[in-house]
Amino acid sequence: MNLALSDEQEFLRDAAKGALARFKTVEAAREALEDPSRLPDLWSTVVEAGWTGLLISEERGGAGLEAFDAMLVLEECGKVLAPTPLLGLLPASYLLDRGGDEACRAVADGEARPTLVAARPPGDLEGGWTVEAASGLARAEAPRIAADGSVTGSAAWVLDAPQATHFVVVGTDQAGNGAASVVEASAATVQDATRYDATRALGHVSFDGAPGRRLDVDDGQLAAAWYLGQALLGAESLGTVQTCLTMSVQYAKERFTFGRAIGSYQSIKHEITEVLRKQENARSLAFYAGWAGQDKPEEFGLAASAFRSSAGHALDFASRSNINVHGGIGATWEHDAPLFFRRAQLNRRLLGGAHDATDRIAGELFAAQAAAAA
Amino acid sequence: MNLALSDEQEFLRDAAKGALARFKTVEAAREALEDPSRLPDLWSTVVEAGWTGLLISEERGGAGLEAFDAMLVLEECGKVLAPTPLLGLLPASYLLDRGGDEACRAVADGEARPTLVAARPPGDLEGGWTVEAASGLARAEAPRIAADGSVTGSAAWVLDAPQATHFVVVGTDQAGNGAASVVEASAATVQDATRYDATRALGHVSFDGAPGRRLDVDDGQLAAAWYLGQALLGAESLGTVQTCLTMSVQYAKERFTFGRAIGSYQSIKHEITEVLRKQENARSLAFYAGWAGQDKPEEFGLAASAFRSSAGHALDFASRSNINVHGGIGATWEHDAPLFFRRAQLNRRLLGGAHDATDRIAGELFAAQAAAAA
Amino acid sequence: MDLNDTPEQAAFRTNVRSWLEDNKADAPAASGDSGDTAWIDSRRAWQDKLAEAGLAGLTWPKEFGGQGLGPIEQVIVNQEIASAHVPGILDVIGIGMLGPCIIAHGTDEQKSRYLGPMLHGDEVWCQLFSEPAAGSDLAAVQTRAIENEDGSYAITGQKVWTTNAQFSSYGLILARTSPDKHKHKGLTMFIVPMEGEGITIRGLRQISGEAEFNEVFFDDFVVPAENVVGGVDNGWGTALTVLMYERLTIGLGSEGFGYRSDRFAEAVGQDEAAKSDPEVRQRLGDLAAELLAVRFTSYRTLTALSKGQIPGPESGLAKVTTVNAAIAAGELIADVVGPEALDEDSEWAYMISFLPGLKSAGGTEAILRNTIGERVLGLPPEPRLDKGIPFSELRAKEKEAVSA
Amino acid sequence: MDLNDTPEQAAFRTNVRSWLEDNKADAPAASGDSGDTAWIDSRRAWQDKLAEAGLAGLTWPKEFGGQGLGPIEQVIVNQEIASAHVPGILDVIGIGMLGPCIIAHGTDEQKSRYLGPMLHGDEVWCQLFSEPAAGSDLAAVQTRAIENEDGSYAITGQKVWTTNAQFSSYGLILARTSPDKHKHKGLTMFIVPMEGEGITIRGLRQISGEAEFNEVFFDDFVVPAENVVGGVDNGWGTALTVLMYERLTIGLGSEGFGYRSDRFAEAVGQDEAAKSDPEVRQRLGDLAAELLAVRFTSYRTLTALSKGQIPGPESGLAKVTTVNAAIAAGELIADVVGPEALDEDSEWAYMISFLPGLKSAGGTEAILRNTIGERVLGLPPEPRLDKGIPFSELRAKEKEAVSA
Repeated sequence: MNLALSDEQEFLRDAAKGALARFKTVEAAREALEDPSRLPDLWSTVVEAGWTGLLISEERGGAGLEAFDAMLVLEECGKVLAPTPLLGLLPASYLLDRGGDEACRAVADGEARPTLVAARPPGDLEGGWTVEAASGLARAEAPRIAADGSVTGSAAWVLDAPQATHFVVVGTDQAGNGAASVVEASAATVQDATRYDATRALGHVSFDGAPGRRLDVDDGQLAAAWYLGQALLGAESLGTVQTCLTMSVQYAKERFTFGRAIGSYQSIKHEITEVLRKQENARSLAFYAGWAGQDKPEEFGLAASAFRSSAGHALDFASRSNINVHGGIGATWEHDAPLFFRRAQLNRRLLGGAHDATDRIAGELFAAQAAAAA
Repeated sequence: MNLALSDEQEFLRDAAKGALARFKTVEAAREALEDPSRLPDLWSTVVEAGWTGLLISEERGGAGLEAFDAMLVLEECGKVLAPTPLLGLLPASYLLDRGGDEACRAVADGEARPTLVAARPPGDLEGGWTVEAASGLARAEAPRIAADGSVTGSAAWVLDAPQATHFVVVGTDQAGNGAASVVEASAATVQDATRYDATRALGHVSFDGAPGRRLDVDDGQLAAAWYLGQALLGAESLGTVQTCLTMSVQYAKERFTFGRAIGSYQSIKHEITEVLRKQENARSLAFYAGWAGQDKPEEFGLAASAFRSSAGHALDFASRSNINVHGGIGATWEHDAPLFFRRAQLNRRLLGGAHDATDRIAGELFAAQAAAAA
Repeated sequence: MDLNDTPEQAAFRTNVRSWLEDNKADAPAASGDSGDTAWIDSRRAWQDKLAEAGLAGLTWPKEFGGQGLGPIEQVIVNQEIASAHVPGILDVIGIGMLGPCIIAHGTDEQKSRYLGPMLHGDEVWCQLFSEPAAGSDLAAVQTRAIENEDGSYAITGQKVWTTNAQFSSYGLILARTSPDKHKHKGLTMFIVPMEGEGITIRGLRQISGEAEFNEVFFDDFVVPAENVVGGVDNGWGTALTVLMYERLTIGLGSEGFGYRSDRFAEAVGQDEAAKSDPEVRQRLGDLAAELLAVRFTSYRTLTALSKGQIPGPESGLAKVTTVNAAIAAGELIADVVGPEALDEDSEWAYMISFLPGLKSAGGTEAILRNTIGERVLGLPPEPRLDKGIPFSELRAKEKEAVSA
Repeated sequence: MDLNDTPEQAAFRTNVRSWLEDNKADAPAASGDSGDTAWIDSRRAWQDKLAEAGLAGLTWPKEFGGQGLGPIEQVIVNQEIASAHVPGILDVIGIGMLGPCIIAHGTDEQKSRYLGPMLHGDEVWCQLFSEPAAGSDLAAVQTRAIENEDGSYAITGQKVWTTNAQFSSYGLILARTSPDKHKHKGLTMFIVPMEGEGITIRGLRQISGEAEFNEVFFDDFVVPAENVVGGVDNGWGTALTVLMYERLTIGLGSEGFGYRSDRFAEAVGQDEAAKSDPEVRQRLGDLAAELLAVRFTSYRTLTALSKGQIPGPESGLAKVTTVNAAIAAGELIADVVGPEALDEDSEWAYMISFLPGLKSAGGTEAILRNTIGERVLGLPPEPRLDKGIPFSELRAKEKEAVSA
């Protein structure tokens, strides 16, 4: 029984913190709302730190680490709203590696920048693979992937789509089973769809018989890629929660009203404590997701969904609470609190949405129960 | 613009308070959990006060009052957990009156004690009339009512079923339209189903071609009977909320911890203020339901559903909060707080459940929007 | 129980409606950019027209140009203006809160000089109370007003959250004249012109990027003694009058932000999948009930007002309900629509960005709940550490505590 | 990151499992009525058997009959006992909290007299701290212990929420010896036998009707001076040791109440309509995530314990999460099943009735959040009005305030 970080993991985390500290990412997040060119380009930092190869096996040029290690890096990114492509790149690299794809080494070396066109695996209620629709509650059919690897179909809100060099598209083959194909970005149509949070590059992507290279991966690996995305988004959100908490605590100690520091009032103190409670619950589920990703693959779907859902609730709460604690000034353009709020608003609706993750917790529990009864 | 009570309404309310004060109803609510015979018999009080005829027209022996007046009486009943049959009787009497039925005078005089076998009217999603099932989320088909008035079918959790002399059954005719029939209790099979709150007599009722007398009422009146039940249950809940609030405020002033009255702590003060907020919102919706019942029948479904939903949330919150404010002692058998909690738990699941009322708010809003667009 | 007009009210309503029918062609667009001078000027002209027709300052006494009517008539005018899809008066703050304060506390000279131009929109007014360190605790204002030898006052300090400052002619400012007295006892209210040497107005951008409010900086800004309203060191009492009228104005116009159940239901209902989703319906039903409750709460308030009762602090709960229900609506709509609802051009993105600021505007929820718990429910007060301490000492203590 | 046993732990687990396999036929039923003497006696006998096999008091030092092992081994035993569907030790309070306190603060005589019979279930113990007016504010106990001329003490007062009192042999009582000192400074801890002249034990029924706890009344109940634990007027420090072990015991047995996500999912999943209802799924998903989080929080706690760290007040948050998630589960299941879930024989009715009492057990959520906000996050304390005031004066003040 040991849920502590290893020395290597602590080093990885501290190195990430150090690498990101060289940029004024939070300030840039505000400036980029009016002028996207103000965003720092972190790509070379990402490559130099070795993050692009984090999940690629050593024999294919990567570091051969686990989901949990990647989550530690994303947590640091989330703390400072760093505009990295990792949320789309890492799950893509995972599938490339599992498929033994030739691009792995180029990805690890930073010569290729793939991103995942994610598809949600079938659940206990729906049988098919689905992708994000551009608008509305209903989900869209995943792209069709032909035997020759060519892809037809579209998906909305694809992470890092505007800058990716390759798309690792998850879709279905002619039999309706899960399949994946690697498509060069030049073969796809990409419409920039960045919204509300300037640090998060998004795009609507469509393929019209775009040539691609089939990946030799099974449904379990395709599903794992989806859940990996959930876990990484959860980790990134957890990092953002921590910054909100730190800001709130600091201000609650310094700001006085009616002759007392506002943190001495129960309404403030208990609201901040609730942020801590939610943060620590999410952190516990981060361990669950990390452990399941490594040692208990049959629970990874449950664990990653629970983590994403919990971290999402924590971020929703923490980002609003941070503004509340700061009062009116926390809702002004020049303040940092709204930048974390913007991040929370967008995160909640990406990659299926937090609601879908919560729904999947129930689905996984029902499925486990049905499996146990069978 | 005048939402104040009339002098007559204030008199009606005060008279109800006075009549009920003659019984130790709250004490009896506890004793009856172990010995149902300890419940006071309020029937003669109900009859003498004229409540049985409240909604029956003057020409048929009643007082010819409106839903809002009946709600005022139920609110007083709710304050003291009075075990009256009004929640089932009043909607039944409403249908008997609208159908011009011969039993009206006997009901007004207290010689008959009818209760409604309530059916939920079709909504924006489901076309049929449904009744409570004995268990589970799915609702059951409403009883079938033949042209000769005979009734076949069953319904669960019927209010006052164990003691009623007549059932006013809402169901469907052969064409699937709404219909109602008056059946003598002796022609039905009644299984006592009182649960958790000893003051609330409930029964599962079934009819096997039971002879009955068709009522000449239309679908609008049948729907109004359902919503009347929602409004009365809301009013009764609102009364219970008020008692919880009074108890909480009183205790928060008297109980000390760490050298201060507990009501001086924000956690207690703000929780109690939230009870007030919910109570006052529910009261505002009581006015909406009362006004719509009288002057705006096309909004009665929305108003009554909103009121029931809001009062239900208020009671859920107030009854738990009252226990919390009292600390451990509030969760003991000899304390009154658990009796209000028991009432809340049951109310939440009666007459379609509070969730169904909330769902219907959305349904009515969507239907209004569709009607406006058409 | 009756939501209908009395015959007199119905007649009044008919008059208002027909006047609006006859004149609405002259009305400017109902919404616009507050930085657009032409639009603001058209709003001034429209206010003048409304005032000429007796549709502004309805509850002001006749001697000051008002109509001497009651709150019901004010609501009738509000309702008819809304139905006609025309804007109302531009200077809600002046006519609703500051004018009544001058009527109550001002000198005869002040009344005759300022009330007429205010009513007609010739001079718009703003309220200069809040400061960076005096929000919920309004009596903690630090802006100083120091008496000069000639009896005039030099004002120095920073005000914030000032609506309309950028096009106002005058403001009512709360400033500290006697820092050595207890914080409630050393304040004075002044009328200040909103231009001249020593005043700087700067737009304050909100989450959406729009400057909904202003910051106003005073640096030895000189006002004559005749501009004192309600007496030197008596400013707290004068401010309470403004706050009372603020509550009243809010009580009469609860649906002013457009946070209505039917509007949100329409937005959700545009998505067919959402319309039949039990979870969406439950969330919509809950928030719609809250907003419907607020509507009937305002009718209850109006009933009380028309019987001569003044709304108590509990009327602030309607604002809490409205803001939180609107936040829930924003979350729901964006959950249904997806990230597209967060497009900067979307009305929902604007609402989602606007609400966090509205939540603490006019005092935090915590302070409101304290006040209601104590004044309405009679719960015991929190210990007050600032009781009886001179303001200057209090400030010194705070500084010490933070640096410790 | 590793949830697996080390080789040593795995060997230990194998031994425990095989012992349980060999002996579980002798185990009594895992649940029963605490008023059933025969069942309680069988639980005592089973505790004795566990103790003989070295499966009770694992973390106690060997010199007092324990095993001198760590928290991980304790958890392994707990897990294996749960898997074998047999009950654990009867006297969790004695062995988990009171024994360690006597080991820390007791005299040699006390250790040799009491620890053995406690470990083997011959003498069950209870904790006599809480009082009607001393719950969250535990140091406000009013029970008096007055020294007699012969050096013995006469105890008078009322204790409440006493688990197991009805079949306990001894209790550890916190009583006030010096009312004129500040409230934390005048308390003393005593060992009291749970029978004799001047003691009355009365079952305290909860919402469900079951007597989960007791009230214990003392009326000039005499105990000798040798029964003082940890020194006269030093009782608060002694009590803190018990509370620390209480936190530790809770931290090691978080799923003890059976509030597990899979159990609740199974209950909901029995209804086909519920299984595909988005609103039900959302509610289930949310509460399941909370309960899964608590499970991994306990692994985190265990990791910290095995590195020699003592859990801080933040471990109390797991209890808040568990209780509120279980309340949500009760509401959901009863919403799905309907009123039938409220039948007195239903496990869900029992749970729904049990949880409101559990919510404030061991201190209210508000007090816990204060403590965590201040000690973990470093937020400033609330003003304390009872600081430095002698206990007797404090009481007089309260009485005055209430009658005012």
